[in-house]
Amino acid sequence: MRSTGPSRRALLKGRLASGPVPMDVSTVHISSAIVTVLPDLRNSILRRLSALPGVEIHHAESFKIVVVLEAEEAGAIGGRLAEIATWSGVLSANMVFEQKEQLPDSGEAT
Amino acid sequence: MRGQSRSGLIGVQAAVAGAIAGGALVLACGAIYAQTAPQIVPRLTGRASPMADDPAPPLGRQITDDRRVMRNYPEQPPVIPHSIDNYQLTLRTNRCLDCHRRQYTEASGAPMISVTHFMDRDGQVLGDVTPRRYFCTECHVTQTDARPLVPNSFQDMALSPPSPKQ
Amino acid sequence: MARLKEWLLWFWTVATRPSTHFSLAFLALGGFVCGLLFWGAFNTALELTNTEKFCTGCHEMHDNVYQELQHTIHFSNRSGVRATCPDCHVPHAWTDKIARKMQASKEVWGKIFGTISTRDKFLDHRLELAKHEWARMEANDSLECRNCHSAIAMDLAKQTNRAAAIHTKYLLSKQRTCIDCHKGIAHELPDMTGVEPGWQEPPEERGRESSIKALRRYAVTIPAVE
Amino acid sequence: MTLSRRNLLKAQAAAVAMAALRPGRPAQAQAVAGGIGTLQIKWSKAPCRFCGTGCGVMVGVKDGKVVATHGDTLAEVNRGLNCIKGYFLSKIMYGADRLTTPLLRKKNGVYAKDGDLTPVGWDEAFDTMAERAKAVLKAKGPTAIGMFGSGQWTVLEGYAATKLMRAGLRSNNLDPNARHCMASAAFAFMRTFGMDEPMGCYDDFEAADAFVLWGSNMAEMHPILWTRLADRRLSHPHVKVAVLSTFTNRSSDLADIPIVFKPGTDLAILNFIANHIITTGRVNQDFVRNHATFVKGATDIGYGLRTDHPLEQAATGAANPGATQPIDFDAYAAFVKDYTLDKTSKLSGVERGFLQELAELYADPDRKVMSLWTMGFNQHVRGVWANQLVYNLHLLTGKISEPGNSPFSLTGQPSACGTAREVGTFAHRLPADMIVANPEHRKKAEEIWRIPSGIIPPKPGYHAVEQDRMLHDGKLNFYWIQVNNNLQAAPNNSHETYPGYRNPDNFIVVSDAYPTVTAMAADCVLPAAMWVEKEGVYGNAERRTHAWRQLVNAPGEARSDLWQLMEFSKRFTTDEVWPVEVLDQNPNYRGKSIYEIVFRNGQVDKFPVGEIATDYENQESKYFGFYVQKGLFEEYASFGRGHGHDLGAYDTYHQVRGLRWPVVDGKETRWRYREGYDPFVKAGKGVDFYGNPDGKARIIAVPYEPPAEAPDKEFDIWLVTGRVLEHWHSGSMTMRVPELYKAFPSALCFMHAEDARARGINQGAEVRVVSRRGEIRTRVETRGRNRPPRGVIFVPWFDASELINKVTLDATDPISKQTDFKKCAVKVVPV
Repeated sequence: MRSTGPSRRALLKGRLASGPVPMDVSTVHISSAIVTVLPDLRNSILRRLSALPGVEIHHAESFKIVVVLEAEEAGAIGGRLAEIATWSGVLSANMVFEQKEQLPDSGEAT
Repeated sequence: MRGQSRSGLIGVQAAVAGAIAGGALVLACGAIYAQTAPQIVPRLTGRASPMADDPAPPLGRQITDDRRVMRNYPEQPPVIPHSIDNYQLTLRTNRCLDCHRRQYTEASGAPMISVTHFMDRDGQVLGDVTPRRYFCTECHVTQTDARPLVPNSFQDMALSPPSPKQ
Repeated sequence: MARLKEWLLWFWTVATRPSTHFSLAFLALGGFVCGLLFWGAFNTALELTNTEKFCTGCHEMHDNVYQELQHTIHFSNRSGVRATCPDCHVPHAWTDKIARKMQASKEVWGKIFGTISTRDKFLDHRLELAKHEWARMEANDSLECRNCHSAIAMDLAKQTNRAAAIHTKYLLSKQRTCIDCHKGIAHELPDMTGVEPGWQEPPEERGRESSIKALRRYAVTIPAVE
Repeated sequence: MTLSRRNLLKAQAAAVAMAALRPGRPAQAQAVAGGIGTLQIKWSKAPCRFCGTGCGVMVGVKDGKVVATHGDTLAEVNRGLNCIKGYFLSKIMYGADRLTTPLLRKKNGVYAKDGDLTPVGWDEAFDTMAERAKAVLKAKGPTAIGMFGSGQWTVLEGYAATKLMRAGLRSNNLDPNARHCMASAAFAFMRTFGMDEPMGCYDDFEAADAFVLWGSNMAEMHPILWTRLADRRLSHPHVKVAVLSTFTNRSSDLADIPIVFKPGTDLAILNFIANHIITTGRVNQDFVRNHATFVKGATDIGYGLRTDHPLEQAATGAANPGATQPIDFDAYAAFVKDYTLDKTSKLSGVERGFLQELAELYADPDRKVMSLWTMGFNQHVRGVWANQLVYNLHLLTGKISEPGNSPFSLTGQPSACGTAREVGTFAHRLPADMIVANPEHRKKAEEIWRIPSGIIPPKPGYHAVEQDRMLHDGKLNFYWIQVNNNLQAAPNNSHETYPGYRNPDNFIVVSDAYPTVTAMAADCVLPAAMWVEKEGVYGNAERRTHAWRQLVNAPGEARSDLWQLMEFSKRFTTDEVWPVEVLDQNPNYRGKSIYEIVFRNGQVDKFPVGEIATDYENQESKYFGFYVQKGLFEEYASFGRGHGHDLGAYDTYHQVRGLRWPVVDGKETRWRYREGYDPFVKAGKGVDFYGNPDGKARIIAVPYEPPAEAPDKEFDIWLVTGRVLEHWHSGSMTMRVPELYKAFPSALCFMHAEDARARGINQGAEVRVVSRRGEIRTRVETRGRNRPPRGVIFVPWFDASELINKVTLDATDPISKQTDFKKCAVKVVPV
């Protein structure tokens, strides 16, 4: 897969690494959101959140929770947020940041 | 922005490769553009005879493929991937919010306006989009299929190599 | 003057006297023919009032709505098929048409009293005027739209994913009619506070699993960037 | 250690969300645009490079490159917001065709006017320039050399240029492109208040009850100020917005009172409003009695065309257009009485209802009004009048110099105020509102500059349009253009400007970062460092002075304009350029280089390199061996301190997000001329327009006069030129940012659909826009963001391949000499 470095053509056109897409990569959407919750229901919501697939709790305050979401398919994150927003005790679940990436399926070495 | 598209890079090794290529690119551009006299690119440099009357090329076509385009850096406003012809954005109505406002996204399927847009001038988070952000088109624009006139050697922060200090 | 008087007198005497020269059949027929003539004239006159030229003849229409129409896709577009005022604002079926014309007679008063004689006044009345049209089109299931845009004839593949998904979800399922979502496509909109977009779920529907599924279904129709 | 891309992104995502949790935190702390620490991004503040709004941005630098920018949450002007251009600042320096080496027209290895631009070294470039300049000086003297600068110069560059030209080379032929942009506003300020620049500030946006836009499409040209105006209007229902323009534009979208008037008739509307205020008895008698006097201005003052033009021959008042004579209130009231509702409505084509509503905004004593204007007013053959007529309204009602009551002149360039006006780079000006024609002022300048008296020439030099004419006529032969693209910007350029540049007698030098139309038409091109590739200071429209550090190095051999000016000055000596008699009286100045005179005078070179912030680069200072920017700033500041132009200490400007002058004891001034806000107004005075000796402002009586050219049978439609949101001025930066270019790739002819049909022109069709001067080919847009009425077209000027200024008329305001780019007659014909 070394061939996926920037082609000479790409170079001349000033396109960084717009080479062909290798077949074995998949799209990953990474985004973060702020979930505003009622303080007394916070812990239960934290539990439900941690149960959700592809959702990591990054930071939690009395009524604000920062979560990082990851999904393979566009819209799934939106769907998940919309879902979270409907939970009782959740005031709002707002997306703050989203990035779309093409990365190998195999989790690479860290 | 497809110019900075990261598709096809494999993790950080490739990112580094890309960065080196990027560095090379800058030199390359230097080489191509600077060492000789500037090239004529009519829309930028004017025509070879600046005062001549040459034909006006056809207008670019709007890109309406609904595909999200990667941002150059997190705080760059995303471009609009659909047509907004005759979308009314006035004192009386805001067509953008009809789809992108929180309470409508569920049915419209459009991305919700990020929470940063809810903060007023004093950083207070409001219940809805702050009036100072009411005119979406001040920051979000559609794109045509016009091809960039010259390369732009802007370097993506995530593609440039970790500095030696580290 | 005197001539006219004489003539009237003569006519009166003739008209009141029972016919001696003409047969009943002839008279009946004559009456029928006259009737036809009148009828034709009436309809012709009616059709004359169904042209853009007539509509934009008065400055209220020309300086406001007609100016706005000219910036829209319904005025100039790829194929040059163009909608004129009556196409959207006058029903095509005769009875509806007459009904609409009756309403219109009220607008004549508006003209006489100059209710919207200036842009300033027009803007003040815009919401009211718009609401009339929306109500009418909701009532007749956007009949005038459908005269040209038939839902069944739509090629979803030729629409953007977003449009296709939304038409599938709301139009084809007959949940909504055109005007619910496509307000202000040909003219500027009035103050829309309180007027919700057509695709907004009724309160009881919101947050249901169903619509989340629908969202997902819609979302996956967007292909990933290659 | 290397971090997985996925984890990196997650950390970045989280960081952004965390930042969103904490609004109003120092922008450095939210080093989010670069993600997290592992990305090693260094954040520093800078003002935006584009318009006169003066937004603060945070610039992220990594490995010697700008990798991100975002709105500075600590900057008062924009509080974290940017417009689409501002958000893409990170890309403006990286167009692949950046100039990285000097270029000189050469044939067979030597300079030739008809040669090709060939890469050369700095020495060869400077030597050739000096040789040409000296030849011209010898043959024709200092009036034959000139420089054209810009409101995009840093304060320091503008100051170095004006000092080099006036104190060194003894020429007043120095003018900024701000002449095309701000001159009418500046003259009106001087004529009304005796002192340049607004009394109010941006804080007025949050205090006003009504906004009136006079020929300013803020929604596209000043987006961030528009966000503040929209914020106020949308969150306070009682607020009203009136938008006056010659065509419907994006600003009209927010208008409660949308007004489209016939070109030039704004003068009548302004006088009508004054008449309305008087006849309805809403004049603020006390204020007028104590703080205003009345004058009558000269009329029929011509159109600033070449003197042999029939219009100038016919104009009876053209000889002394700026003349005024004192009158009293009654005479003024009688004068404006002609401007009745009927007459004005007929003349301007505006509905009576709208005119009355508009007039009431000013007349109603309980409404705080902010008037805003830009090019619609300034690029106007009666621009100075238009500006003054607005001041009339605010003075008659006393609605001035207090929060929310503010006649506010917006600016188009990042330092139109800071550099072009405050530093005094106009052909007739010296720093701090002084003028060359005044012997006292020259004396003061010569003292501060430590040069013999008699060095600064008393006669004002050629203004922008005059410079082009003189180049064309061969009276101006050595010409240096910095930080602007005048061949694209100048009116009637195919008859006046271009022939002047290519005139064999002339030597044209252009300093720019990119190969612009102007650069490509020059004989010598110098590669320039731009924006954060150098340390600098800008001054925005609300008197805010804002400094930044050098954050990255310029590519190749590109050097800042400041470096170029200083290095070039080394090639001249006093013996070559100063008059013998002056040197005889001051022998100790003999044999000195101009560099020593201007830059090593013991003041400019006072501060050692050691004072430069250690963690920032500063190429000029390291090259010349002293803290160049600080030295220039402090010497310049000494002009204004003590009389209302006070600037703070240089170093403080690097700590704060700018300060609004006058800065006294480190405190900025938000509202001038009013007690309690302005330290120069004595206690008990209340209001004091201290710019004028009598402490009073002038209310002027001037009539409506028609534009220089109006549509006729052949040239049957008005042409208005201007900008669009996505591109800034001539587009040399924004056209190289892919996203901005793709958003608005080419110029268009915005036209009314009925006008198009009447000429058999389709939407999107190619047309020729033809005037008596020239023509361009472009395409017609009948549905776009700008919606002209019948009889008007709008064409933006950013597109170098469709130079609309071949078509425009080089008529100027006779007082300010600023060009009218908004009114000329053309015809539009299918190709």
